[in-house]
Amino acid sequence: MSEVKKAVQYPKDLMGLSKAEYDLVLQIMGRVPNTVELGIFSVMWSEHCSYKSSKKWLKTLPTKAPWVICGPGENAGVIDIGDGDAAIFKMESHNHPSFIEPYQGAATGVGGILRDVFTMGARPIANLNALRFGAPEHARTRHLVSGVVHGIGGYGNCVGVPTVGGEVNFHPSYNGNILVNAMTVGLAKQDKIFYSAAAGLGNPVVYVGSKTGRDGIHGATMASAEFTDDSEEKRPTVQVGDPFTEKLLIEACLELMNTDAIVAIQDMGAAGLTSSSFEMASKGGMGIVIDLDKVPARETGMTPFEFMLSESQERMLIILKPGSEPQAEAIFKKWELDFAVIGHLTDTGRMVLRFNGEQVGDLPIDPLAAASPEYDRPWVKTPPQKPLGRVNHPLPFVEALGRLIGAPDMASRRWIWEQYDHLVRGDTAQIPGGDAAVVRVEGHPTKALAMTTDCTPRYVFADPVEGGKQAVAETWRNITAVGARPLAITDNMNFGNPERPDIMGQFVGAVEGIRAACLALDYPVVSGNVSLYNETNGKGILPTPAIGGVGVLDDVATMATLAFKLPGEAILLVGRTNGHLGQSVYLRDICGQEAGPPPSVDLKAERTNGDAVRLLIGKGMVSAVHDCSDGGLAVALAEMAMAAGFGAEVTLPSGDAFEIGFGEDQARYLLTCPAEQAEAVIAAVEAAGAPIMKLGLTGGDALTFQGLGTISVAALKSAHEGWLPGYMAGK
Amino acid sequence: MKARVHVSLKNGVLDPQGRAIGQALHSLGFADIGEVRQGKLIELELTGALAAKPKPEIEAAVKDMAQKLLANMVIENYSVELVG
Amino acid sequence: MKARVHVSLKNGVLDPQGRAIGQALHSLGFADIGEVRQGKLIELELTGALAAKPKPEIEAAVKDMAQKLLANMVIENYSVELVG
Amino acid sequence: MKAALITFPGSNRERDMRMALTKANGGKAPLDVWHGDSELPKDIDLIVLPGGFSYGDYLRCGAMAANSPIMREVKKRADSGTRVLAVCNGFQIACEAGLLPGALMTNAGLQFICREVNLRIETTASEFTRKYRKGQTIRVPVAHHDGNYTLDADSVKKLEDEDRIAFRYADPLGTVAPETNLNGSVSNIAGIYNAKKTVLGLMPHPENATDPVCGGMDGYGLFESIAESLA
Ligand SMILES: Nc1ncnc2c1ncn2[C@@H]1O[C@H](COP(=O)(O)OP(=O)(O)O)[C@@H](O)[C@H]1O
Ligand SMILES: [Mg+2]
Repeated sequence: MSEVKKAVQYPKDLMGLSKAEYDLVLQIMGRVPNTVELGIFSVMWSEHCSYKSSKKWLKTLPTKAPWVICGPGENAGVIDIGDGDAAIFKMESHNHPSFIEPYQGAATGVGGILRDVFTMGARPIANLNALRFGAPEHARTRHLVSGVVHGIGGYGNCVGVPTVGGEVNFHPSYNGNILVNAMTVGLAKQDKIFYSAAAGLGNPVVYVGSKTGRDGIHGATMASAEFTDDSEEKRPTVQVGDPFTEKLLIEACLELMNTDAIVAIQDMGAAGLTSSSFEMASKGGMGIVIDLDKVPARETGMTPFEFMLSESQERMLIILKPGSEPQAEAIFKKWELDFAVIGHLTDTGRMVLRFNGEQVGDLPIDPLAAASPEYDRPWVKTPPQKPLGRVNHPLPFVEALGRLIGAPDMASRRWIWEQYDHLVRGDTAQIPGGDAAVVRVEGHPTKALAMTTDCTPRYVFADPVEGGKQAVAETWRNITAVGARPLAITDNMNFGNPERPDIMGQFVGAVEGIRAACLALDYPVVSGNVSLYNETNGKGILPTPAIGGVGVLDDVATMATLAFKLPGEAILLVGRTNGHLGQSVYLRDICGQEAGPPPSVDLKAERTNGDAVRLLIGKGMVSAVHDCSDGGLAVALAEMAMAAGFGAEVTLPSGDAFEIGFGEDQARYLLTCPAEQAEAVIAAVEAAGAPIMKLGLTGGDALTFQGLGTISVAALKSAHEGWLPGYMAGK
Repeated sequence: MKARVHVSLKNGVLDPQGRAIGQALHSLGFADIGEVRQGKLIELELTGALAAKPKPEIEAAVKDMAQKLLANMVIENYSVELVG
Repeated sequence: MKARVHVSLKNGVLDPQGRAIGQALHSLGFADIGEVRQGKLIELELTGALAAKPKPEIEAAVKDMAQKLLANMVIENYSVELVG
Repeated sequence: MKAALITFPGSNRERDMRMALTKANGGKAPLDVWHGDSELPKDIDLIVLPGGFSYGDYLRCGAMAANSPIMREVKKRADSGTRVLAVCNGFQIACEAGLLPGALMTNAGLQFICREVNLRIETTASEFTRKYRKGQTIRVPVAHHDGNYTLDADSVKKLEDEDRIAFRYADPLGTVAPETNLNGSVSNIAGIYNAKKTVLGLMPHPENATDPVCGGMDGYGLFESIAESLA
């Protein structure tokens, strides 16, 4: 090695590799790599593909439970949902591309996550999206919101997968770096799940889908680079999505999966043919030979480098059983897709690339994979926030509520989700606007899946550990609030530059919090994605570990929704209210302060309170359920009233009205039930060990807080429904 | 006075619409069709002070509109033509 | 040999897209813009026997494509131009 | 009733449609027909063109599907009286194919709209709506980007005179007004019949309102009407 090292002449363009990494390349290759080979190292060792900064910490997350069929490491996570059925899901980021070209960036993000899920044999049944934009008044925000929403809708609507949920925040820290995280949930039979490990000496390697063009060359390395002002230059790397082809690809792949022709299958995601072929061979301990001239090309004159690094969309790589090529080809021809045998598996442990009869690349697979860098980046613990001092309340209580309900982070997202087809496939039992979306399980008379995405970045910023816990707990709570049993999560870790110890500290803290919550709630991580370097000119985003949760509802007929159902019903509050105002939206949006520690998450209380609520829902004892999150008790009540179109009269628990009404204490749910059954409900909850109290009665056309004031449901609704459409119309 | 702005996808950018149109023409029996690309043609009626300006200035103004709104410069090109 | 088919909405058919573009241009400060209409420009590469035919025959073939597929004659007009 | 359900590349509501048809037809599923087939089974009483994005809605919604081999056969059958139900993208295909008059343009608001709407039943003198009351409003969802029904004024008058308007976008009380016009459609039209009233095209999705748990039952009457008429 030292001989090689002595002679090192670093190429001008290291393609994003560090000098130390280049030294390692020389050591592995035993010679100077050619451009194609260096390109392959560069993408395989990019942050995006190698998880080099995060691996050490991700390993600490709990990934096992009796119902986990496949945890992280495959294209998506797989859980057992009973009756031989499996739910397959994952969330993935497309942040940088969406900032550069919001429509296509978001669209191809949806396309990519769909492929991760159907590649495993699942029929995609639902999409969700977790979005973060800059301040509404920032010059580019409106354009980005519009482009991203149209892109998600344009793609999802066309492929015919309902988009059933998500979340949206606005904050100046995302001004130069928006977050677009897309999640797909699919359904498969447990005995029909497909994996990506290549096997079978001599087996054909088959390329299907769209042709390869010069799209997004080096996109994977771009996704791992920080933005600077010259990133405008990187524009040609934008990829264009073709949802029509994706739809055909889904149908064709699922049709092929019904035969037994497939040995292994993998989508071509970031770093296209490179990472897909490399990972399949590596996982199976095989070698692979690829004839790049056989790859269907969209443009003439493409080079081996371009074929290997293209990120053209809507493509898959399949290892077939020998002899099944004609059958497979017939299916792809029927769906008018390209099909080409481009290589075969070997036992050499090497990846050999050929082009025009010449060998243009030869790399050892295991050493490259094994040497994939892993860093223990220096980090510092995020210092605790100073306790919140005295708060001045600038507005009367109900006026503050009226203002808060129409604030950018609190206003209705209807303008967004009405542009998404959330009904296609006919199984959507709970549409967006509730706590979690509910989608029935095909072929089962009563079973359904509940799903949600959540994260409160301002909490994570103030205290990564508590914030990490909270994100997980909130998904668990939202799934519980519709009556379902939370089963597992996927995570999408969006952070700034990991080479900065304070940012790395946020990451480490958030992972610790997520881990604690997953353990306490029996709610493992089965898939995920990391997006680092989300910063512009040295300014990082709020740390945003978006969590996607999935649960199962045994009988969809018992499903709870958040709207009040009838006037005259009792309103009950489960969970303890201390009035924690630190890092609340009320404090930020009404009092103009982002301060104090976030609410702490008592995971034991989460579990006790949630289990009690779920039990009540299952027994049909409650008529409406809603968890308390952003905006606290007052906002949660307002949301239930707006959904019903009628109000309520309540007395807040004793204490400072603003703290009690707007504090964001965790582990709380609001319930309604017929007044005469309130005692039975209270008794049941207390028997389960959870605190519960009565707040008042539903009815009337206004929301009245005893001693504090009244606000009409119509006024709440107009503030809540008005903000986003008004903002998007340029008002 | 009118301006026509022709917005087309940059070379090398995938044009799914064009591809699908090409396939549909083939299946209608039009065999001798190679690549198909679909673009937009936006016709603007120019009025007021702008219409009275010398051509190069009008052209510059329309180019400005194309860059700011009509074309998505990340993936599209445009050309401007003044008519009448 | 290339053919360009310009497909535009018939006069009198409301063009919501064109209207929205006009409004957006106004709010960007381009005041002197009257009516805006958005049409499609479809570019077809002609190959094989077709490309070798005399121009009038090619034109007839492309018109046939336009009527059968490229334009919806209920609401749209088209014009054909041969290039190169 | 023997129904044929046609799938085009890019159709995506054929499954929803199959569930609704099967339920209303005593558990008997429709026959699936692939767009590339050039023939339909002989003894079909109903042809269904489902929703979706045939050919990605590229060029114009429905334009390419209208030219697929199976549509020649569908037109022949429709001419000889076989009933056709064309929903959403199916409606767009039917207009493009000339089975129904008019065209569907981009929504006036230029956005995709997925939401429940109120439809007023304009006529019950049809095999498709006889289970409803005239003037009744039903709540069914829409999910489309190009549902802006366009037709010249004389032809609209003709549709009216011939009782061929099936549904209009209305408010919950059945009032039809500019404010209840979802997408810019002429005269708030959501669905129309051909001259013989054997072909119905509509933008909304009654098939997504045929289950108490998912969307309610307001659309079920349409399927019951068809099944009863063609029993
Ligand atoms: N980008 C989005 N796409 C689809 N639905 C969304 C989106 N953002 C928010 N929603 C929906 O709006 C509702 C309110 O969202 P949110 O305030 O995040 O809910 P919660 O506080 O219960 O987590 C939810 O039903 C959610 O799924
Ligand atoms: Mg909630």
